[in-house]
Amino acid sequence: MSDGSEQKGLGFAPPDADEQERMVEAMLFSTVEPLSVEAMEKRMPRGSDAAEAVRRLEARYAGRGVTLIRVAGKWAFRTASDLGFLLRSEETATRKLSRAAVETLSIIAYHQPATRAEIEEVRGVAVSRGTLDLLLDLEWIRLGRRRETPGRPVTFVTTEMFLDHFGLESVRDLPGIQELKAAGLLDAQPQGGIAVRETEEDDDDETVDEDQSDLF
Amino acid sequence: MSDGSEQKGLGFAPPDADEQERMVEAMLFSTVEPLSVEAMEKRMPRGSDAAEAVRRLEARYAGRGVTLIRVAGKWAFRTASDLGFLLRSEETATRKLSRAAVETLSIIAYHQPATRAEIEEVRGVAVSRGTLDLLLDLEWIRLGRRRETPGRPVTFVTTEMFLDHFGLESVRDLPGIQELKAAGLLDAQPQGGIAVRETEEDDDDETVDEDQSDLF
Amino acid sequence: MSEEADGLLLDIDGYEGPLDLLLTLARQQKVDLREVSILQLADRYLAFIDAARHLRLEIAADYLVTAAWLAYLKSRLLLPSDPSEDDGPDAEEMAARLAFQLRRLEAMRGAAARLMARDRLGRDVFARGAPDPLVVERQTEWRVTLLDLLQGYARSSTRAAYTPLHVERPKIYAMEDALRRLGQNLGIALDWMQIEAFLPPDWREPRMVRSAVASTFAATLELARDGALALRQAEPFGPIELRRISP
Repeated sequence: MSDGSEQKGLGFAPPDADEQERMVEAMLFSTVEPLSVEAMEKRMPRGSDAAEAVRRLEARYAGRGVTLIRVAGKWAFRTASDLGFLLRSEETATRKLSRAAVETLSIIAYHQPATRAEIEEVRGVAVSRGTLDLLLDLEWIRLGRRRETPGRPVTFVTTEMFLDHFGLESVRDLPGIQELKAAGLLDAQPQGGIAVRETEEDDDDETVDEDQSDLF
Repeated sequence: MSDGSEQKGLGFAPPDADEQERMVEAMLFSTVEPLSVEAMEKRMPRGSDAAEAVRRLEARYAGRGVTLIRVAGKWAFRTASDLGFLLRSEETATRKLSRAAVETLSIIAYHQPATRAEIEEVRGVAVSRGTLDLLLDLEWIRLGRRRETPGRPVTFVTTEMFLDHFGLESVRDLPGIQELKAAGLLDAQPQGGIAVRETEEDDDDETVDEDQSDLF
Repeated sequence: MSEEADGLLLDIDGYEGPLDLLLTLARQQKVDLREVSILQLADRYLAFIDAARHLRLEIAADYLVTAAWLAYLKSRLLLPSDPSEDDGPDAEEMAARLAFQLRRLEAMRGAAARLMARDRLGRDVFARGAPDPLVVERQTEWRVTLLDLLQGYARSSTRAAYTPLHVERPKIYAMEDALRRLGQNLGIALDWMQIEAFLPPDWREPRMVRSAVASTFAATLELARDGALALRQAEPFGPIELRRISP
């Protein structure tokens, strides 16, 4: 506003401080990107002092539901961080697990600890990374001990959460092959005969904390 | 807040009035679409009174660079209209609507629900398919209920986006609608004047989307 | 250009239909639309259309229909109404109806102009430029039952038991091939020759030979029936011989 008087001399008085604050408020509200003081001043009537207007506006919005913040030397309105929860809504959707995921999970349950190669052998198709990630995410499976065979592949085992979800006391409660057959779930005797292996539930999760990304 | 004491009894006191005002402010600031009091209250802690918070907020923003306006019974922050000159940029130049589009829109707005035949009756000329398509595309009009007269013609009504665009609280606030009504100019009139000849100007694009072609 | 046209641009394209043209003409009477003289208006409209026709301008049919209607209305308005004769709507009513249409169109035009002059979103007033999107946290509840699990296991462990059966189709020497080959080579059989001489040389495998013999034999029967060759077999299971029959 240093040149305010000069402007006045020309008959173009800059708007008063309240008006300038309104202008800055409207600009900052409607802009897509944060605005610099210079950019705002350029659009305001000559003789305006955008920096001062921003200072006043910042004070006005202090502690409000929306506050004025400085981003890389520019200004922008942002929702007060403590109110972020209002901008969030929760939706629960029920979804069916994919066939691949159900089969993979069941193979791990029956064969645990099972390596990826073993799962693939039973299913006859490659197991996608996404399927294992989803099951790990749901915490229905976790990483077990590495198999002491060449390449030391990781194994997968089921979790407590898995037992909880399916209402099982232990994996030994899973019906055996003969029972599945009796229930009409198995139509043919699979080659090689699959038995439910005794699981070693006390396997410790020594490998769990390893970075998982290189495991698959 | 009528049930505030009840909530307090349960140990969940709703936030105080200032805090509720901040919440409503944050929600309204964060969206482009108008929000209803109910929608806001749903997201606020139990026992909140969004309507009261909006009243307080409206008063706080009166005369500011950004003001709270009512659109279709909902609330939205919009820049003050006297500051439009600061905010207008080359890109925001609104598309100029044809005279036919403007008149068709107005007839639908003032006469809604209006059938195509009624629009044509007022203008004395056939309404082109393109004009209705454009207005539907802008989402300023939408299909209303079919009229229960022979042929069950579809009707057109204006949308919330229409109200928002023209800053109207409801269609009752359309400029001059009371005078037009009082003068009987919005009444349906018996046939007998200049009839609109059935035109088949847009036969060529009849096949574009079959499901719509029988609507207009 | 006739005087009645009153300096109006004789450009039909400039009007949005006959009602628009009538409204423009009515406004030129410079009176309140409620007092517009329909008779005078009809005259001016008809004069306008006449002038346009005189200039051989193309006039859309609805302008002409309206002209005819106005001419009729005018005649009805000029003639004293005969109460004993009831033919169609009363002329005064028709005129009033037209006056109403003109007033209504003008009113809607005025309303449209006021509507468009309002402060408009995106032109005069603006919404928040950088809204905070509402974050929708989707919690997915996966629905899997123990039965799904068991069925899944059953499915995957029985799948290995079934390898798809690929039945390889045996190579068959088609009858058409045999006919073609015989036809091409029959010229050499001026004397009796054993049928084996006509077998495809590259069909050596026993099963393939069997197929080739069968098809070739069937082909010789076909040609024998047509009278193209003669066949003979000296004894049961003896060699089959064939010879061309000269035409």
